[in-house]
Amino acid sequence: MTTVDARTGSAWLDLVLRFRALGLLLALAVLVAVTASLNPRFLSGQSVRDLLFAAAVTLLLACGMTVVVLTRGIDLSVGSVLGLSAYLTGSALSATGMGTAPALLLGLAVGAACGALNGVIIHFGRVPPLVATLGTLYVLRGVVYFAAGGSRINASDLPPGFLDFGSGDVLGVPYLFAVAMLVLAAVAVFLGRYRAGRDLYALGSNPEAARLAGVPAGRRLMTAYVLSGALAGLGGVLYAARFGTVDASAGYGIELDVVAAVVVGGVAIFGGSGTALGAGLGALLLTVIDNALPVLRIDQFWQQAIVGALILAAIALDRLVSVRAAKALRTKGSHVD
Amino acid sequence: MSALPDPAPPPVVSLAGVAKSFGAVRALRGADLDLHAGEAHALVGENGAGKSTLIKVLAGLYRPDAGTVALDGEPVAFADTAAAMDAGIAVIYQEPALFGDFTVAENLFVGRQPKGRFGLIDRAAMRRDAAAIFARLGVPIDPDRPAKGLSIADQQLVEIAKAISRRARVLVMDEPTAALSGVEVERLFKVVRALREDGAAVLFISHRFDEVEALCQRVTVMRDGAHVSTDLLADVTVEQLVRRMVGRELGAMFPKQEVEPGEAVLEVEGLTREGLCRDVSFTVRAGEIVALAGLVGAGRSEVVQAVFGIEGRDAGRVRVGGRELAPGDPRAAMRAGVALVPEDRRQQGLLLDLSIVRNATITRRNALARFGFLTGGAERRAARDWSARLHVKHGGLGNAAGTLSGGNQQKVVLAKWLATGPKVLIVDEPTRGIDVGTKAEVHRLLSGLAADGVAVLMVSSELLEVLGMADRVLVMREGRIAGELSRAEATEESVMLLATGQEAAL
Amino acid sequence: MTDPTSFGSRLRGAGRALATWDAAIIAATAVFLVAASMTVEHFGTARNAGYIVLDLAPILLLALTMTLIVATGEIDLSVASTVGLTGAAMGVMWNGGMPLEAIMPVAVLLGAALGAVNGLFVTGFGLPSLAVTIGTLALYRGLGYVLLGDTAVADWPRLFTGWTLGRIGDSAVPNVLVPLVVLAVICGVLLHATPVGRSIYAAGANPVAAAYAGIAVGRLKFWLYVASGAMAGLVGVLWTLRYSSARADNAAGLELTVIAVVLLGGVSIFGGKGALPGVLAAVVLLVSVQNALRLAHVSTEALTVVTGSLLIVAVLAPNALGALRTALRRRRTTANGRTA
Amino acid sequence: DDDGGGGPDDGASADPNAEFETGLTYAMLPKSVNNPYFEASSAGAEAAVNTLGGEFEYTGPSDASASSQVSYIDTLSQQATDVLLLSANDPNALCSSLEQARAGGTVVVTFDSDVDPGCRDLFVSQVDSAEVGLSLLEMTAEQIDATGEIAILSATANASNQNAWIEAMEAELASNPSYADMELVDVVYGDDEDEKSFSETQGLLQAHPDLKAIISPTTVGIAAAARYLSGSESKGAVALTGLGTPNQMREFVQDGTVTEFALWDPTALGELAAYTGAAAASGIITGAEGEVFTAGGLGEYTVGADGVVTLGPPTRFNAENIDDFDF
Ligand SMILES: Nc1ncnc2c1ncn2[C@@H]1O[C@H](COP(=O)(O)OP(=O)(O)OP(=O)(O)O)[C@@H](O)[C@H]1O
Ligand SMILES: Nc1ncnc2c1ncn2[C@@H]1O[C@H](COP(=O)(O)OP(=O)(O)OP(=O)(O)O)[C@@H](O)[C@H]1O
Ligand SMILES: [Mg+2]
Ligand SMILES: [Mg+2]
Repeated sequence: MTTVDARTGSAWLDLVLRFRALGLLLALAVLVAVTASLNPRFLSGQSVRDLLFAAAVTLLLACGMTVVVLTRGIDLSVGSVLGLSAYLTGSALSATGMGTAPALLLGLAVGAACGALNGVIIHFGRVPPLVATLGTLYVLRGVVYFAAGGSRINASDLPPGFLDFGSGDVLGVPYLFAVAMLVLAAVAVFLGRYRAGRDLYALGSNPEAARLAGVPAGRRLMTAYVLSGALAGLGGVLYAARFGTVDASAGYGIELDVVAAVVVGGVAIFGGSGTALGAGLGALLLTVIDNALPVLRIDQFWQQAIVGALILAAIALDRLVSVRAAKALRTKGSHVD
Repeated sequence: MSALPDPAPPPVVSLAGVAKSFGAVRALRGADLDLHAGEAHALVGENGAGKSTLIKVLAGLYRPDAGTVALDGEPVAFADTAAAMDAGIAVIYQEPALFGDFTVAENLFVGRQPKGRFGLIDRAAMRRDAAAIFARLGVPIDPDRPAKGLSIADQQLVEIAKAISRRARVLVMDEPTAALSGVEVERLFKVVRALREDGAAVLFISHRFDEVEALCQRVTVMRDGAHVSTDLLADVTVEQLVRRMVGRELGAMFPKQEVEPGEAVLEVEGLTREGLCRDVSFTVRAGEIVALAGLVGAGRSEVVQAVFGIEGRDAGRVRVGGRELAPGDPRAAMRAGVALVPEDRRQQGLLLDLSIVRNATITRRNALARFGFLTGGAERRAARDWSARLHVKHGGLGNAAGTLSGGNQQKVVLAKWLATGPKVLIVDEPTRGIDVGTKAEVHRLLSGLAADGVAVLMVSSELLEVLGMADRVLVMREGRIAGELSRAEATEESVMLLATGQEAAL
Repeated sequence: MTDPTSFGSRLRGAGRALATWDAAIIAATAVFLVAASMTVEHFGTARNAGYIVLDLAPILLLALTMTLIVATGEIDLSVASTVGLTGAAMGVMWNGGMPLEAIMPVAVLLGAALGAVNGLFVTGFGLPSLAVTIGTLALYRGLGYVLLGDTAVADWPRLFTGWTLGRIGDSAVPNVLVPLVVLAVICGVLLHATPVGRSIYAAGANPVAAAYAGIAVGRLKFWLYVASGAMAGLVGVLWTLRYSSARADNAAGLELTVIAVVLLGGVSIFGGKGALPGVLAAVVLLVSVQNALRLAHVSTEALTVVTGSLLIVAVLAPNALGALRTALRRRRTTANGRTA
Repeated sequence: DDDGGGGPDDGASADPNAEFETGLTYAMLPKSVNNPYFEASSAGAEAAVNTLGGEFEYTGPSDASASSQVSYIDTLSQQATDVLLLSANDPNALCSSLEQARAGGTVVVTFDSDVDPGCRDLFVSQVDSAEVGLSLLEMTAEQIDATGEIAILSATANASNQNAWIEAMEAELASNPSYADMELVDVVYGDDEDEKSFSETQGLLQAHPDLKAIISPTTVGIAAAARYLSGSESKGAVALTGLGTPNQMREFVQDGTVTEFALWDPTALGELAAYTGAAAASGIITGAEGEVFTAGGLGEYTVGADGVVTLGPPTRFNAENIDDFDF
């Protein structure tokens, strides 16, 4: 193999490996371009704002999900945690009229507590994450039912400041989306550039090796699940702020959307590889699909089918790219010459 | 106890009366070991003697049921591996445990990555440090490639680099050389000697006595989980050690039977896999043992994997008994009577969570079925027979294969392939991690099979094994066959010359 | 057999297999059934048993093939959507004038084809099954809506709908128990007493080593997906006839229940472990607990909580017991060590 | 179907002068629990049952699916509940279970959402389908001067009541010359989920830039649509009407997003359902057309064709009267 070959191969490879998200960005761009060319209003200020509103909660949850999926786990309880947090903060807001900041903290705390519960069951109880969080999905939803019953928190019950936070924006970017972006950036740096973050990858990549390498599995897993829970809790507050109405079904079934976003975003479901940025793009892509289909006047009954087909297309495309990368890796060889 | 006068300072590490059981299996029952600064100490014993378990106790992975671990004379109880690492103990485990998704460089520094500003990981520094360590070991592994896909030997080299980079006071190595060939071993020893001279205590586990003699000053023998003896190496002979290990006399080491080769059974022509091997041609005849020798990474495993069909091929033909084998179809190869004992027993050989019975009989699941149904009896009988033949030391045939010691795992992998009664037996590092006693057993087995007309293709990095067992030696270098040597021509020098392409580096 | 240890060891082997999860979950189910019969009014009647069987039939059927798939380390989240889509397709065919005798096999074949699509994506393209089947979960449900839209097809012949609800002769045994038992036995034998079953566990335990042992892992998984799809097609037929209603949203959300019982039954989500008897017991346990709670006038909220807790506690309890036992043993041995 | 209006005691004739029996057991089975609308109905029914001296239970699945309802019906029929008040998730799927329940002596009264008439004794309709459709169109026409594009945001695609209303509206638009300038351009489904309804509204506005009005005949949908409109540029420009509860809509009426919407009183609906069930179980009515009974404070009701009892025209809510209601 000549040096020139090796270098170009390696440059291409590095690009693909480092920016696995490129394919997603491309898909996103194509989708937006096509939709906008068919209906220019799709790019109007109002429409973009709506999109960002819609993406904020999924994006947030996708960040948390990424963190646990990297450890070879999964958190199916996020929908229920979101519901619980949304209902509890909603009630607290309507009862006390508290400010937005304390509400956000309350949501974080509720979510973190739920996440800690998951973490304890998974790590100390040694229950597989899928089982544990499927269990808490039911249990926490049951708790929401108990708490909410058939009642509903209406927009008129919530303090106006909170609703303004839900609908307001700064320089055209909704507050909610800004919050989600901040979280995304923080999670991305944490996962990529801090030892604790890398430990999560290590745990997911090879749990046995992680034990041998002295990675504190318990502490890290707790961190991951608490983080996922806390972000779901925060998502609950954003949900309440955005919709203004909260009932016992808030966030019902959202877990599969979030898992889909993370997987489409290139996070390996068996842990160890993927980025928060990819997951965020996955969430954005799915939201854009959801929003573009009605705009394109696609028949109502076709929409779900198209979403499914696009998910399949996205993961297949991602696979194609990574297979080509692996092939390039093989010919590149493991030894430097 | 040892009658040696202890040097003045207390041993760096001292294990006394350590016991450890796994369910009904008593892996350790009163093991003792002292390690001194500036000394390389060998630990030898049969497969399943408890060597790996002992070092896992030392590494903080297992908590002993009884006995004490002392550091500099002070008793300690490590809560986990991190605690042992903090105390200056670095361990190379028997089975490489890398993070496939990390780069090689990051693998070296998990949990202790160099930090830069704001506590962020300094990736440039990490790469630099990794490159420096590999340069010191003389290993040409690219620090930026992911660890996934590294050959078992490269994995072991990464593990070695990882342990050495810790600059530990105590360096423990559990069969680090099992997959390495002479050149890499010599480089490794050079580095280890330097560390020892700087005052580190080294514990070295190996089944290769030449290596033990080359590196170590003292040797401890273990049997059945207990301490047998500790001596200066200069005071004991290999025969004495072996007798203490196995408790009996051994027969000939390489019990090669002379066989008149029959017809060509396995014919490989122009086999090529892009970037891995090129234009490889050879034949193996009935009753013949052909060795495929070469340095680590020369592409030997790649060749046999393509022959067996577990990997595809880009060009070339494989014939067994005159009939062409379809590429990429191991089932066809098995039907044609080919068996492959793969090099990586944990990844490629074993179903670690399943029972020994299942592992030993999975290759014969169809043959053992009656009217298409398996009720378990036939499988258990077959497994019992084979584990007896290969002296598999186990706590019960229903136990998971993952609970076996390294060497015993290797025996199970051998059993599951020998049981198929192959016409062509391909073995890739067949005795990796197997103790001397059983190694002789395996050699006798291979030899016997050849005598029965089986064509045997053996990949081995152990030169003595190659020279002792092979009728012909094919030497590979950089993916090509560099030359062929008859049994008479094959010597350490002639093989190494072909393998390295220059005057032997030994 | 002259070997004296053979029979004994066989018994011991069987005992060991059962001493684990299966035995625990089967025992728990038995205890629950007895306790509930004694304490909950109307629970222990033949009529109620019939209702329980009807309610568990679709879950159990889907759990059979799901067990096989999960044992290979994969998952199929699209089963409930396949039920919906085959139901919708039945509706379209019925509206188009096809006779039901022809529709039923076509529906099962359609299910098999949908399963084959999953199998192709998972094994052919090597994509993670969780991701693929989340995609087809949406796709198949969506195609159901494309076929039937907002309408329901309800004019199914009484003869067939009646059969799904009926009982064998004068007995209290529901008709659907027959296919249930037959298919459970087939799957059980396949998994536990044939070379295919051995291959399934091997593929789940270590796909690489399984491939080295000459198991065509991809092909095996592909056919399991086909089987899972065909089973879902069958459930689609049963569901449509039982509720005399072909609708795109038939069985929506059932996939999580199916996964839950498979996990509760002790099948490891990472593959290679688990057994069918445990799954069968788990299905019975889950459905009868829900049934008993309804009969006992327990609120829906509690029902949800109980379902989730059951799942967690069932896994947690043996782990906790095991940990306790080793802790006790350790204390004992160290105490002995001290006195010695 | 010849026994379409068949009462609990087929063949027996109604005794309009009989007393309401006391000590009956009543169970209300909504589409799903944890739904404020049914919560209100249950309050009405419970009050009625208390007056009638019966026992009341409110039970049901947490997901709005027909198969879950079947399990609940089976349970209730084993417990030999005297009166079952049901809002059905599917017109056909519940039939065989309902038949068994009725065979065991249970009087089945559906409310809000009906099943096949052959499978129940009576249906308490909130309003006449045609009447709802007409009212909705009337309100819309008033708000947009009967000109321009309109769209409908419905609940699930399968909801039989929704579809009946939509059909009625389509028929009226086609036949009534005063609506000739109004064009129905789209029907979308929010699945009675807040978030879905919200984004469907958004989709409607983007897909139809000239949209003048949205009709959302479902409480979840209208609230979500109002919430979207109130925060968007289209507030005030696009009219929104439909069926909603005053508590949910109060804010949007006050801030001008919504001018007028309608609904019947779900509490009264539940109350009427309970009285209807009691009357049937007591033999006062059998479900035949023309029978008359008194539903407590609600007054006198007559059984219509197919055993349907209709509550009455929907109430319209606007800035003037909305504060008079609390549900
Ligand atoms: N986790 C475990 N569970 C059950 N048994 C175990 C476990 N680990 C080790 N053993 C048993 O303990 C005994 C000692 O094993 P160990 O791995 O220490 O042997 P070893 O001396 O390293 O052998 P080798 O030379 O083959 O590597 C063996 O019989 C093995 O089966
Ligand atoms: N899946 C893979 N992806 C990338 N590189 C690989 C892969 N498998 C093997 N290699 C590389 O190909 C080269 C040849 O490896 P191979 O295992 O055939 O060597 P070998 O001669 O058998 O030596 P060993 O003693 O290490 O087995 C090595 O450099 C190895 O790292
Ligand atoms: Mg060992
Ligand atoms: Mg090799």
